[in-house]
Amino acid sequence: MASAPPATPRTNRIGLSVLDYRGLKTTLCAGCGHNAISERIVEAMFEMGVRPERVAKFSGIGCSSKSPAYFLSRSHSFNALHGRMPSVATGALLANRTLIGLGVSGDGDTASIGIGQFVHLMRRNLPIIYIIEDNGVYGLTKGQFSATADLGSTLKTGIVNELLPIDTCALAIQLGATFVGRSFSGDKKQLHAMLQAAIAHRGTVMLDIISPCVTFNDHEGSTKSYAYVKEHDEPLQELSFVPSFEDISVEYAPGTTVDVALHDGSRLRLRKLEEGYDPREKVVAVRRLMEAHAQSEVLTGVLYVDTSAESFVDRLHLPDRPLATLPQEAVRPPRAVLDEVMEALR
Amino acid sequence: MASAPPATPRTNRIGLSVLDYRGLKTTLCAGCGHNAISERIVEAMFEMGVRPERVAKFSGIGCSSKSPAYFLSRSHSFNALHGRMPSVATGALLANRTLIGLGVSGDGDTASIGIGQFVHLMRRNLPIIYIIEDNGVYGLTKGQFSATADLGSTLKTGIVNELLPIDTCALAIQLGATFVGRSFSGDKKQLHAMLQAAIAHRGTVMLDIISPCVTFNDHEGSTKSYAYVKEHDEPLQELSFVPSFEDISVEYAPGTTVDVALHDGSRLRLRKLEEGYDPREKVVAVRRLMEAHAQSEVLTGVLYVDTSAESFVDRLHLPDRPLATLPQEAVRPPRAVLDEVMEALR
Amino acid sequence: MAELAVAVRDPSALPGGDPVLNDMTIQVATVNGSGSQSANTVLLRTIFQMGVPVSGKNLFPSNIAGLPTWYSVRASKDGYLARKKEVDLLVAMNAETAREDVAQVRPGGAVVYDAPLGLAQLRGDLAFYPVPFDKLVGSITGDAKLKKLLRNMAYVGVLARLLELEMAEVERAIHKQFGKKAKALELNLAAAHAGFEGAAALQKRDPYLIRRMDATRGKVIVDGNSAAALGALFAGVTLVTWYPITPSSSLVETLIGYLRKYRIGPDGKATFAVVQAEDELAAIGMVIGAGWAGARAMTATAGPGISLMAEFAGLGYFAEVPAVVFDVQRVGPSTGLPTRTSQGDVLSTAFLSHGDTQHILLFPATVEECFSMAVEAFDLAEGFQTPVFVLSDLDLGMNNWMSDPFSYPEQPIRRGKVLSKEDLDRLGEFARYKDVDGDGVTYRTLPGTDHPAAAYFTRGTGHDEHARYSERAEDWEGNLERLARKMDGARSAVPAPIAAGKGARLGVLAYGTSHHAIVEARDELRRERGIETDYLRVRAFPFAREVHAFFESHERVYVVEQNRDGQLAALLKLDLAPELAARVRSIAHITGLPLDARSVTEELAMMEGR
Amino acid sequence: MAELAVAVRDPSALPGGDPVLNDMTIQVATVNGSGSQSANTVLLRTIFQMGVPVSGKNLFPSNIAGLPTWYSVRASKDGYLARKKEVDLLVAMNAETAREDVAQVRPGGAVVYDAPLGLAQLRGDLAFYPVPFDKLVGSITGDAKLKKLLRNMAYVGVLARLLELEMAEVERAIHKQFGKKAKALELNLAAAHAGFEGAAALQKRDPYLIRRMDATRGKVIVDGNSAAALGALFAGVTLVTWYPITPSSSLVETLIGYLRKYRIGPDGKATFAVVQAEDELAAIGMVIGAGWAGARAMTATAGPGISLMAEFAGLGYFAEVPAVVFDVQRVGPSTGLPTRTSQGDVLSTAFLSHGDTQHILLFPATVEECFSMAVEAFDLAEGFQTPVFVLSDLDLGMNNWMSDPFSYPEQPIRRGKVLSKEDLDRLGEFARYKDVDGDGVTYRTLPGTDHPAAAYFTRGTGHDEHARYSERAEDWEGNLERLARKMDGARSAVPAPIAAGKGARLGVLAYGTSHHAIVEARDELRRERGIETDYLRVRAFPFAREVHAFFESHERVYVVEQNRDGQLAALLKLDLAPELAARVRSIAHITGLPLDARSVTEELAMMEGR
Ligand SMILES: Cc1ncc(C[n+]2csc(CCOP(=O)(O)OP(=O)(O)O)c2C)c(N)n1
Ligand SMILES: Cc1ncc(C[n+]2csc(CCOP(=O)(O)OP(=O)(O)O)c2C)c(N)n1
Ligand code: SF4
Ligand code: SF4
Ligand SMILES: [Mg+2]
Ligand SMILES: [Mg+2]
Repeated sequence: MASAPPATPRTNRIGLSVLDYRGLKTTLCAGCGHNAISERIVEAMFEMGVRPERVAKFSGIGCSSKSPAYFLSRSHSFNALHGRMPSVATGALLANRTLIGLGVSGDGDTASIGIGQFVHLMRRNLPIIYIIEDNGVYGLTKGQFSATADLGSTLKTGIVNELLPIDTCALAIQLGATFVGRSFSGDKKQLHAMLQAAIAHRGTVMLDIISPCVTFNDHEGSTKSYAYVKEHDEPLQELSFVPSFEDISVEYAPGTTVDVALHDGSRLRLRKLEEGYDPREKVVAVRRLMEAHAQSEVLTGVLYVDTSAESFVDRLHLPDRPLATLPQEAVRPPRAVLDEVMEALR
Repeated sequence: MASAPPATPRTNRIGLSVLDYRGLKTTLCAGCGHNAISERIVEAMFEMGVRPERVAKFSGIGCSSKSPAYFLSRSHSFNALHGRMPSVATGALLANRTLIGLGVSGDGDTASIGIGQFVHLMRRNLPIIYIIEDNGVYGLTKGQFSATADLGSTLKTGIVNELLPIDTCALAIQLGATFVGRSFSGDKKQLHAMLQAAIAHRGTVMLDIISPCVTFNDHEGSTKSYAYVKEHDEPLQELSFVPSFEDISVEYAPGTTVDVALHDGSRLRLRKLEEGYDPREKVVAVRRLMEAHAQSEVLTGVLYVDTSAESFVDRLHLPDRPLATLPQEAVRPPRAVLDEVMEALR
Repeated sequence: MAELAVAVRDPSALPGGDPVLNDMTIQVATVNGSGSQSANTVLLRTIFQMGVPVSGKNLFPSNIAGLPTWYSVRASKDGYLARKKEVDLLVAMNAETAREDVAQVRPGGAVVYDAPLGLAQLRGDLAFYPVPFDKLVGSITGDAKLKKLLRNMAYVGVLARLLELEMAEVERAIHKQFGKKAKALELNLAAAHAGFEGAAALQKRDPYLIRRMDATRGKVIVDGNSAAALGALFAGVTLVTWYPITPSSSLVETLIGYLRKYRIGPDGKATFAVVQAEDELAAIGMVIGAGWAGARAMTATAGPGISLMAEFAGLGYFAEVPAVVFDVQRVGPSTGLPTRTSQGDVLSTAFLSHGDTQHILLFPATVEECFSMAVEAFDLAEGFQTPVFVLSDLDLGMNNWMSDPFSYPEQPIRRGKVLSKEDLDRLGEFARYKDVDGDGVTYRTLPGTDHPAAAYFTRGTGHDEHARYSERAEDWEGNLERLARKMDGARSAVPAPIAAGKGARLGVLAYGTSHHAIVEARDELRRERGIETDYLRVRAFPFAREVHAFFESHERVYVVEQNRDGQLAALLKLDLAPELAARVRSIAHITGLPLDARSVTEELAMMEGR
Repeated sequence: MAELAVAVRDPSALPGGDPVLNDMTIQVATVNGSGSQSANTVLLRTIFQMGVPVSGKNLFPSNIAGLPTWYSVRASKDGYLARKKEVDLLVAMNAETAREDVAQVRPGGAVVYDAPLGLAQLRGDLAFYPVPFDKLVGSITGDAKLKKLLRNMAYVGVLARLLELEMAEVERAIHKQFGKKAKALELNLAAAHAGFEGAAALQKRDPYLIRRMDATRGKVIVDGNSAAALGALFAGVTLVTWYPITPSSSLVETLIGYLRKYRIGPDGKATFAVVQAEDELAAIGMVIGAGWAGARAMTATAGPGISLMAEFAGLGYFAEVPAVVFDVQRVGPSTGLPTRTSQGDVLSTAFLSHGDTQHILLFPATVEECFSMAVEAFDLAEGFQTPVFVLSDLDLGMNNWMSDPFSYPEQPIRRGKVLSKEDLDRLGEFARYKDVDGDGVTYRTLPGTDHPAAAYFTRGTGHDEHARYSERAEDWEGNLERLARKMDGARSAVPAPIAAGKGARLGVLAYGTSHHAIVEARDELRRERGIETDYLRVRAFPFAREVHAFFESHERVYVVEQNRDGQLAALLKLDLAPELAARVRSIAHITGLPLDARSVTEELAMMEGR
């Protein structure tokens, strides 16, 4: 089993050490879930042996959206506008399809102001890893409810949320994302495997990671606190990830696992904890999420995966080389073309 | 059975004739589905005996969004901005909770630029009838695909849509709307009953009405053409609407109908055409929609209804009188209050 | 029919006095969705093919079919391309507006009308030509829908007879219009001929005639949106995003056509991506993302889209990301005459976004400039690492214009200050926002550059020279001052203004499509009022030094534009030294119709007390 | 510890020369999230309660906890409220910035510091007071987290000892701060006393002292956002929408508190609705919808939100819908110092949206004006049926200011030209956009008005006087001209400017929080450089006639503001006759810090060659 974070080797398969994946010192609150996610990203990138220069980081605005500064300093990063990371990432990843796109957003950034761009990013199945660091509040503006706050959740001030939460996972699945998972910043093992698989997937990966805000939303009455999530966490599977460059060893009894072959040849092995759940079935996934919601369960794991759908980049028939750096000969038609066009207009 | 459009009586129960519900002459194309919907609105309002002055019409931008000019001339109307009708309607209906809000949007207006405001309107369960006149294209800008265009649908120019459609009904149900239906501009009977029920419901009514664009999207290869919709229409029920001021007469065998008591005392009777479909079950509704989608069915009828949820207006504890016209005594606290506040700041 | 007579061939035999040759405005009044566009284009092309300078303007409503629409064709032997206010010859096909249309014809003019409208009694000072259009096309087809379309081509035939257009050229124009659609070709040819023949019965009683000239040889006819699309094509655009909006949609739709034709390799791979975005916020966001990642990226929109792009425009300016935005200007908010032309976005676009933003604006006046400025816009955007807005308008973008053919860009593509892996190896160090060259423009790297020092963190202005987060007042002020310096440097890089005339005391300054009215108005002013003017056509903001010089050398400068508040005049007032700003005289109007010379002549003369 | 001695009571015995009474700036350097805000407020209030004019400014980073933060308290016997550049007394609690902080203290100043930081050797020209804060609070609690908080209150005690603040007032201020939270109260009182006692060992070696005065009697302390919230409360606001953004969030959060307290009836029914919108586009959209339907509706935001509201702002202007928007200005785009103050949204907000839009802007300079202008904004919005923007800023909105108590509005609420059912019965006719009164402001009806002629169709500018759809140039131009006239009429209705001084050749013009620096700078200019100035404080746009008059009567007018490009100066240049525009001299800077008098004095004197 390869997915438990192993004792960190000094260097990975491309000869880099984990230090090469680190970012600046965090300026988020001590104990903020977002920091744990940053660490998991560092680990996953390190272990997958991704060249940091090949990664492009994107974010909107919020505490979560600051976090790209705290990992992968050797990757370009664009801290964009509130709720508008999807469009910026789309443009950049079309400009250079060879980049590994990693978007980090918050629940406010995504589900409130950003829900429009989120919906349309999902529809396009753009190759990107889209992470929501989901704490149910606007951290950076000091703790107002976001649109993922659960009905009945309370603020410290006693204000009660009276609106239904938006389930970003159910939305993403319905809209066309091809790898959708939910996890918890406190679940090292699950998150680690999920991130590795995300890196291996080609298409839109949408991960909603519950990430408690210790300053504004970690109290009793909150449904996004460490305590609440730990208590209500319903993992669907036990995840293990086998990178393409490693051998698989352990075997399971038939029917107890789902094995997903990912684009780069690696494999995601899901040992079922829930009878009959197959994350390749869209309708089932949405139904199960809606049921979980009704029962106040926090369903975690890989909710949906489809490795066959065409990604946006494929649909646009882009060449292998980045559009951004095509030479003049490739992008400016010759003089004869202008002559031809002019002739037609005469 | 009261729902089939009866031979129009000269006046309705408040003594108005159907002329009092008409609007200006349409400037939309002859044969445009939107015109048929306008007619149905006129009929439903007339038959329900709604006072036109009590209605407020809202729309975004598009051919569909022009249509409020073509019915109910005696009602105020706000032709707002592209994709922003939900916010304008929300403000107006909070300002005056006694109004009957009727929003008309297009699929571009709602599912493309407007999806963000749409999502959040649904979440709030604002009392409004929100109609999408859904033709799968941008009519007013001459026929580009909108986000409800089906995968594989073609434009006249031969361009093929390669993205998944957004199912606005599935979204609305998931997000919190409390009366969700799909119909067809060509189905007089169904639409008529559905609109009557919509008027009787208190909460967000979201009706996605397929409304072919004869000029840009009524050709072969389109999945929003008259021919296509007629062929693929899968009605879930036969609808009959019994207004509060009429008696019900016909009885059905038990189990074959669902009877929904609406807020104003009227009843919506749904004779099941599909075994076991109960529109009061959210999870079932979404599942069935996703299945229909996979099978290229156009599922019509009342997809979901919940008459118990609190509306946004209730949640805000608004008084019965409109906020807009509260007198000064009600909204400017007395001098003593200012003194008290000043004292506390000393 | 009221009047019937044989047509005359000898112009001197006309009852209306001297013939008027190659100088007239023909206005066709129809309803939209009736297929009149094809007929009007054929009319325009016929005159063009006869060597007579011509321009056409479509005045259409904001709906799809059934509302009044006007198309005016102006033939001008002097080569004037502006709209002319006066209608010389009316083709009245629309019952709804016919009375008002007739009222607008100038005395001595003529009216071709659909006979059942019975307009002949309306005025005594016009020549009325009733034509039984339904009857004329009745013999061609029985199909009612087709008949409706063919009626339009029939009026081209009628005009051919009345104006003495060469039917051979009409036929050529019809061929050009319908190309390989054999059926349509045949029907339309028949309709034109039916009109021509039907009009044989009319007695010519107006002075207007078209006679072959040689003033259009080698020229092309094209609309500004297509020209801008071609410019983008040859600029090497690689990412195009858009959200449909009149009058910019056709820019992108035409561009898509060209890209598909000329930029897909034999392997089926496209050297471009086009994304129909969900709205304008996403459209500009994608462009900003792509520009950051190194693509030549653009979007096209109109006023409402510009407003929605405000926040991103500011980010682009402050984070220094190249972007090209075409704004094909139209009037007011969404529900304020979206199908009418305007120059109303100048001021708000110059300062689009909160904070101290300022953007580079380009003002094409001709279709040729739509082409060349599209190319330049990308070079400027990448050269200055900032959003560049090309402010076209509906009149330029959607109407057909005569033009010399466009020249192939002589300059290679200039991609600005981008450091490669090799550069970084050589330099050792990289500071994204350090003003190495003293011009305010700093070096950037693109994501994916395979060098451990290549990466930087992009955000607004909260950074030091190394793109490290900083809230220090010094860093922040230094950065803002550099940005101002950079923009100042753009003055000498943007397209320079173009001057005409020399030595007059009075100046006229205009930009964009107002140009065409000015050319004609200056002649009128000289001829009719004895007023000499020099003329400067401004082509960009920030203003080049020549703009200041023009004010220095003129006592008063009339700034003419198509908006209410005198928006370019405002930008000038902000930029000029006070004593020069005092010389600004604003002539600003917006009617939704393209500017005509007469209005300028009259207002300027009045302001001059002449 | 380096220095130990008994504190002195007799100021004349100080080593540093003459005592400086009630005139100093104390700067506290901490990290945010450490609870220093409470301590700073107690410090501020203590000085206030001793009758000494005082102001406080919080300089905080854009994160939640752990980054450097400064709070400066200025006591000024002369009543100056602007930021002072020089730091007289530093409280250094943050190791990270301590060295730089010490460097900024003026020679002869003093430093209280956390003893382990060991700063005493840094400079020879300062008095250093090491305080073992951990030890001092160690006896109060064992809880590490609490200790961190209490260290802050301890420095208040230390300062009380050094500055001779009355401990009774410190205690009162602590009571005020912690109210009924018994535990917090007790701990903080203990911490203050521990500081006070601990400092007994320090030998006073600086000249700064606070002595009781009588200059704050009857006054209140409040921040501008709370004041604006109160204004909205008393304006009778009925719909509040918002999307959280620093520095405007607290305006709405405070307002919610007041509304809940004072606007819910005994039946539990609220006479208001508050909606946290999904973004700023929705926030303004709801306000526009509500304004249209007759509610007094508002939203509050900052620059990024203003940019996002551009399209709706234009619709509001053209469709003539009342709306009130508070813009608490901050710097740059989202990632450009969002927690720093600025006056950078003036120009873009004045012309917010494409087309020829123009908006009414109000510029509060004091908390009192935040209150009164909030009330006026609603009257103006409804009176002129247009969006009104109140441009506050972070300094005004989020900092605490001394003020006279606010006056209860004397005028009844004015709801503008709204026709009721009875009016319609009487008039018979109703034309929404007909200029009946000749002031450009037309009559409207509200939806729900029970009259068959009440309804009208609302859209942008594509309408005639009866709100019927029209694309006619005349209708359109007439309407646009009326709008311009209406806005011109607003000049005499908006808050008039306030003049100070008389007869000087030189004028100074400012607005908003720049005011406070001007008051002090004029004294400095007179005192130090012999420069006399008159002063006009502009309070609204469009400019009242008095603004023009001020330029007429002064040779040069220095327009002082907190942005890079001189945005109000730009608006003035556009509005003034050219010869008056030539008198504009712009002093515009933006550092993110509130403007100080010294900078103005020096730049103005330099520009005057003095
Ligand atoms: C247009 C705009 N509106 C508002 C803001 C203020 N703002 C900054 S962060 C934020 C919310 C962030 O919440 P979330 O995305 O959940 O991130 P978190 O801080 O909780 O990680 C808001 C409203 C902004 N920067 N831009
Ligand atoms: C901000 C903005 N962008 C673009 C437009 C142009 N526009 C007008 S209508 C429309 C699409 C309408 O499509 P839909 O809502 O489906 O209505 P339909 O015409 O099909 O009924 C667009 C893109 C606009 N008015 N405003
Ligand atoms: S405020 Fe909340 S979300 Fe922000 S850094 Fe602190 S703990 Fe994290
Ligand atoms: S273009 Fe299409 S949607 Fe618009 S009016 Fe015509 S048929 Fe209807
Ligand atoms: Mg959050
Ligand atoms: Mg549509």
